[in-house]
Amino acid sequence: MIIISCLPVIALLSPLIGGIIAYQAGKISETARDLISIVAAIVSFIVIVAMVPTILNGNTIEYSFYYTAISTLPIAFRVGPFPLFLGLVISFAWILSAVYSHRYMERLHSRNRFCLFMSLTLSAVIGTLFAKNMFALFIFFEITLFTSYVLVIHEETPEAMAAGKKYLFLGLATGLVMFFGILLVYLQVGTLDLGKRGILDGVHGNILYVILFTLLVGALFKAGMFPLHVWLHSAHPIAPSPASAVLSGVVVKEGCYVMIRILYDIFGVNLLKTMLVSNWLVLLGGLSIFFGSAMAIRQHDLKTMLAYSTVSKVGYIFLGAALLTPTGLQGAMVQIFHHLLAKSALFFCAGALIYKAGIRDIDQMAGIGKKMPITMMVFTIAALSMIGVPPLVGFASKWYIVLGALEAGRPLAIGFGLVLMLSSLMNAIYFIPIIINAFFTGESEHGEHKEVRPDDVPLSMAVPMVILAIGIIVFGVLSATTSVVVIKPTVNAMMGL
Amino acid sequence: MSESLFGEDVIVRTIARLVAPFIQLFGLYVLMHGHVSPGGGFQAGVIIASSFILLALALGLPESKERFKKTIRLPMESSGPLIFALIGVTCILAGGYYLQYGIAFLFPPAVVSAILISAVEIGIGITVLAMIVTIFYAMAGD
Amino acid sequence: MEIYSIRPILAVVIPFICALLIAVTGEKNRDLREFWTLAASVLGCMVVISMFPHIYSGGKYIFTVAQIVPGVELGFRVDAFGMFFAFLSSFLWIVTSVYSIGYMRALKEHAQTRYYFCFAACIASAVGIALAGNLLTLFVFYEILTMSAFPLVMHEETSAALDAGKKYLAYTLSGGALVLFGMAMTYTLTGTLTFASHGFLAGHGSEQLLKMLFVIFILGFGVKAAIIPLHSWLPSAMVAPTPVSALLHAVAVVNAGIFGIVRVVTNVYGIELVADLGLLLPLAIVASITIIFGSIFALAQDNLKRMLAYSTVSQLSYIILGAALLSPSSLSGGVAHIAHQGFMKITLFFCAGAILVQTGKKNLSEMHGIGHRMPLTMIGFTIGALGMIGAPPICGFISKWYLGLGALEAGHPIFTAVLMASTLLNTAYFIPPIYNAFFKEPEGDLIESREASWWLLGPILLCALISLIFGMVPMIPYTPLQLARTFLGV
Amino acid sequence: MTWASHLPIIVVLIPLLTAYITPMLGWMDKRICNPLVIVSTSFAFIASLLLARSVLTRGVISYHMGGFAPPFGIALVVDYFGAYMCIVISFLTLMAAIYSREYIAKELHESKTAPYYTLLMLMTGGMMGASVTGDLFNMFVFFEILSISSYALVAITGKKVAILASYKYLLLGAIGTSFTLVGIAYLYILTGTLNMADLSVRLASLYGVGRSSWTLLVALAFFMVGYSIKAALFPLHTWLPDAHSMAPSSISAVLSGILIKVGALALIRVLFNIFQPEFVVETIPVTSMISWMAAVAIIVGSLFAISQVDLKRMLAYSSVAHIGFIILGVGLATGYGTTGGILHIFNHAMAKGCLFLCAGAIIYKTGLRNIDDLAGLGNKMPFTMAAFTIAALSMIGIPPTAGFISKFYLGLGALETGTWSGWVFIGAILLGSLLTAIFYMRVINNIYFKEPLHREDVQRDETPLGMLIPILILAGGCVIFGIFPRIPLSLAEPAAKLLLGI
Repeated sequence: MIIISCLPVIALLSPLIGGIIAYQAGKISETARDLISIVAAIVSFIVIVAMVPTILNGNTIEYSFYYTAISTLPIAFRVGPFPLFLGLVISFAWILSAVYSHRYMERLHSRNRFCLFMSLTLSAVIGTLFAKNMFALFIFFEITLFTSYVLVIHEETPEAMAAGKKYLFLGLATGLVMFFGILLVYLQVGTLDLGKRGILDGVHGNILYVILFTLLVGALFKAGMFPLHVWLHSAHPIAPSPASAVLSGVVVKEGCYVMIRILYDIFGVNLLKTMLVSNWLVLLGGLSIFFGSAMAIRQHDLKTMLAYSTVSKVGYIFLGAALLTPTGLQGAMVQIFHHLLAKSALFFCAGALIYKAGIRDIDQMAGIGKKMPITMMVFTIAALSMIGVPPLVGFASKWYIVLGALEAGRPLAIGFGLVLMLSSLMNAIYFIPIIINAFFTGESEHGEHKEVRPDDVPLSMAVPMVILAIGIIVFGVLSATTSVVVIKPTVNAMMGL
Repeated sequence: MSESLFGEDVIVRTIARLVAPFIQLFGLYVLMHGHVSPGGGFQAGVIIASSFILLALALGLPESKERFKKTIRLPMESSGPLIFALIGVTCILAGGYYLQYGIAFLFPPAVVSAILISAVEIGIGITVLAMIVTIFYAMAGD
Repeated sequence: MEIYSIRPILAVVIPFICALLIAVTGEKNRDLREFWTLAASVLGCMVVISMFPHIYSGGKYIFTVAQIVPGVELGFRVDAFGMFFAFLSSFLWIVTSVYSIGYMRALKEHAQTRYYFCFAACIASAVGIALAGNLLTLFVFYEILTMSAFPLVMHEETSAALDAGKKYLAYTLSGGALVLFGMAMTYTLTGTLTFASHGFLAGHGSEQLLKMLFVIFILGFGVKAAIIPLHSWLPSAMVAPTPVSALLHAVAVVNAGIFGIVRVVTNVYGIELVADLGLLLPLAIVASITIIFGSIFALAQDNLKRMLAYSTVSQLSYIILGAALLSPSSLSGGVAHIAHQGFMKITLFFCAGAILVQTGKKNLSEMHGIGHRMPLTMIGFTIGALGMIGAPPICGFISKWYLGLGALEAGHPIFTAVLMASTLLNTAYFIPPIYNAFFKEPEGDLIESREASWWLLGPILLCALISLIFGMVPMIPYTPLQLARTFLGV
Repeated sequence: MTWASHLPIIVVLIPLLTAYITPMLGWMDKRICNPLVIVSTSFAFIASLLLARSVLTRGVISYHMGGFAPPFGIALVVDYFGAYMCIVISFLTLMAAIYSREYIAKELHESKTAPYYTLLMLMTGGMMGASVTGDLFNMFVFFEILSISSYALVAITGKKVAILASYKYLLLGAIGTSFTLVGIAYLYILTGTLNMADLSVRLASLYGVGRSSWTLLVALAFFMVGYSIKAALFPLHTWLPDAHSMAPSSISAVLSGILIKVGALALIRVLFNIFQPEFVVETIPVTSMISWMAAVAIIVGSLFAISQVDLKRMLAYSSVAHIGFIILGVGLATGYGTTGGILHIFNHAMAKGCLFLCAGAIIYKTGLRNIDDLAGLGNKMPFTMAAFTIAALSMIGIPPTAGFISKFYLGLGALETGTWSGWVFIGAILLGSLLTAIFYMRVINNIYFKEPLHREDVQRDETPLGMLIPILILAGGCVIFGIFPRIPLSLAEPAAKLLLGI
């Protein structure tokens, strides 16, 4: 049943308006500004929560907006299980991020601007999630690019500007390629609706591959997939840590979301199967996993390392989705969820280290675990989840993806086993030394953080990190429950089961 | 060219002064017959303007300007087209198309037409006269 | 008969709670902290013991916590074999705790809170592995064990320790990934992961696939079981404090690997299926190679703990060999050897630790005449060593006897020969230290050394005594051998 | 006959009448010029809206000057496109007029105030006339009016560079005018009429008929070249960067925003109203030729813009690229494409108008023209710079600004052709969009994220309200018409359909 409700619009407008008010308030009081932005995020979260019962009852929420460049392409919103699920997680992560930035940002400049653009990005991301058709989706997708660009270049240093430039222009270029794909789809079938599990049924021939390629380019760029990752490792680390968390945790997920939408709602499973592209896509995912991990190992800068790790994790998501099996998709979704929690937590930790001790370099972190135990414990939990140690969330996603690969059958499974093993190992290789350094080695004689007093980060920064860590554990143990309640219906909806 | 082209040549100065009114009169003639015979506002304007140019050549620029001041030229430049346009509007007001002379307005259409066309020609003449002189002055080094 | 009871989860949770209490108490109150350790270990052991009678009578305990993935829950199912391993771990925890307190205090080790915390976590996960009702639960605890043993390996925080830790992690994580993969394949084949008495894989998938899967499982668990050539992390990990070595070698870690292999062979594949697939002979050969080469490597060591480590590599493969031979005798011998090896090896490590505490010596060549100064310790060592060699009446003999018997039963006398050869090699590396200890005069600073405190000595003697008892009266109830026979139904 | 039926002439008359009144009133009191111009342009704007409404309700309006029915008399023919152009022209002129009040007071000598407004109004009258006329020669006349007044406006500052620019503009403009005049002469020779509707009927019988078809083609060629110069279509754009960057900014806004579009309008009229769509699309593929030229214009214009250091020159080159977008849309001659081209006339007028006005505000406040010197302006003039940013985003075509909608339509149009060249065109559109981003983002980065040279310069010092209001209105328009594109599309779409005869 379709229910017309303006809740999606409120969820979208709340951060938008809240951000603008906060921006103005910030000129008077910094605390007020942060409070307002937190409240806006909370309102958005609550509004999304309010949609949960309706969706769980099998209904769909829709809302149309008067935007009819072409009458078949309104700016309209439709909330189904998948957008709702992601929206919930994202808006919740945002609350944490807003809380976290309160203290973190106090040493940086242009705080009002930062606050504003964080809110705008949230708004745009929610818009992307709730969009009813590809046209509306693309609009919000592009807006995200610009708003997040401002976050990337926040520091305004030459490196930040260069990173931002790369991000922006590649983003624009790939966005244009995607735009091209959208035009192709529209001219072929005359609709861009995202609710039909495949709208390209009547189309044949090579044009399908062109469409697939062009559409995916845009989505995969935002997702940071190899080989379109080139911006990610420069853009994510250079942003302030709450922004890095948001970029890696949320904006990248937006790309993944769009990617899944393209595969499952524009093309549809059946069509993709007849196109025989699954193996190639899986291969691409595998490459991304490898490449990301391999590059992460080489890094000395913690945040750069985390960024590369994102490349690898996105590979997982893509791989899971490209398997075209229910379990694989489920794995991809759990991975989205897991990575959102864990990578946000990791970036928060990295931010805490910068805030408290001023260190970014892994080699300087020797012995820091003794001075910042909470931070490093959270880091450890998140890192272990990344490696895929049970019973943390990361394990569940790996499990489903493996199952999905086996479900897809064929030699894929064996190859995938190898990929999985190697990637776990590689993850361990780059995460474990940090933990070792932090907890097991004494402070180096250079004493990079001699000045640091052994009291951990301020409460408002510690709480979000701890909440994320708890989330990683709890949802790991309860992953079956969550997947039955939330993810399975979502997957079924996407697969048309 | 502050001085006359011909210096203080009395003959030239005198003849010019004498001829100028006749030229202007001829101009007026051309103007008033514009709607029934060859001629019209534009030609008339040029003819009259030529009289001022003649004066400028013969008497020198300052003196010529003294006779045809900027304060006169400026309103003339503007009012000519205004007359033209307003007559067009008048036609609309009278219930016709823009510049549709042949309409019944106080008088029979033919009469109205004659009056209006003459008025338009006068407007054009005024503008052309003023503009040509202005251009001449400008080029002469105003 | 299956009883739904919270006892299994209690056995797992008690050490975990203990770990938390330790962490909370911290360095502020060291006595309290160590009290937690002792109290929890005793309590945990008692819970396990309380399950004995029912299990011994052929019953089972069951408990389910939550679903981790649909169809597979975090569940416990206690049978004799699990019981056996759980008891081994939890009992040895008490002993090790006592020993640890003495050892750590004597050496004034740093970061003791972390040490006790991780130790408790290790025990908890070992018990979890033992009581797990399905492969997934087993795997969950298996990975937790990996992670919680890891800080212990690196406890010294020297560069050698750090390297050892990394090596340990690389090996075990790869193994874990393989297990995960095998597990996923199993799940897709059968849709379940719950252990069944006679395996649940029969009739699923092609022969090729099952063979491959078997190899994957053996490789995965074999890493922790230190099968050659996957063993090299174990000697490196010797840099850790002695109680940690004891933990690795006797209490939890390597045993968990062995346990996993046995579980796969008996409860996932089922003995019949494994036999049908013809996988046993290769496995037995691998085990034999490990036995021989482990011993040979041990011969070459001067560092006592490294020698013991290689000895473990060799001894563990007895168990695998027992499983691979698949005759009733060999199986019960092998399973019993898990406990036997555990008690004997822990004795040996405790001795090595006591010597280190008292004299600071690590190398055998420096320990001449130590028997004169630390007689009780060296008596314990002698008992352990003789047990390793397989001399009666120590328990090592029992297991070796059954294994040899089993090899004959199975019609592969060649493996009996392997056992004999191994015995010879064991003798070759264990006898000289004993000889040197008792029949040479102490030199240098050894002259000054004395017997260790009772915190250290007590556990040594207790374990030595138990080894003796298991060897002398193997037929009384609740000995490892009897438990093994119950489990195997022979 | 009601008042409404006279609207076609009224929209032309209002600016022209104002142009004649202004100097007289200005002679009495200079301060009166600006309000007068604003009021009259407002009237023109309202009249244009009314005109559009009556076109939408009644269809194409034909107005017979002097009551002589075409083809003998001069007819004003207002179709959707003409009405649409009138709105754009009067709207942007209104903005420029409001803006001029403060801007001119500083930029120009006092004595030039009245001439400035007079010329502005003359130019507007010319543009309005060209948009509504249905007579080829009449169009030529209006073009002369607007061209000559624009020559003068470019040079009005009296600076040497401005006069040089104006001279260059004049030379090329004169050539363009001559070409069109020759074209008109040829057509008159062939058909004996100059009324567009009549021409198209008579020419239809001449297609492919012996020698006359050659004459026809030569006429077409003359028109193409002549109006391409007026529209500054690459490679005939060379006058534009100088003229547009040297003129006062309010004039640059009008020149770049609408004047060159009137050139495009003339091209469209020639292609689709005089010659038939079938003829120019299929028989002689003129449209595909100009599409290719437009594609090149997009790329080359953008590339040139990237290499500029002067803000206004950069904006001028950007206009070269964007006239390419418009002409490309027209040349595609598909429903979506032509709609996109026509829509872009409006969208580009708003965005580019806003940008030039902002550039003027920057010069007004700081005297800076160099892009690299703009650091810190984001704090100094927040509203102006926000408007600049929005307009720039619209130029790039970022949703939800108006530019995105035109990009969308143009892209659809390019693909709709279904030929390989369509794919090339869409490549050009997308690449052009990207290149546009490069040079606009450079400015935006400089404004907001670059360390200013002198910290003390960065005091809040906003543009005066009188200049700010039109800037904000235009920037707001960029967003509003991006969110509600139906409004311009309601005219642009039928316009395209009518032109293409579909």
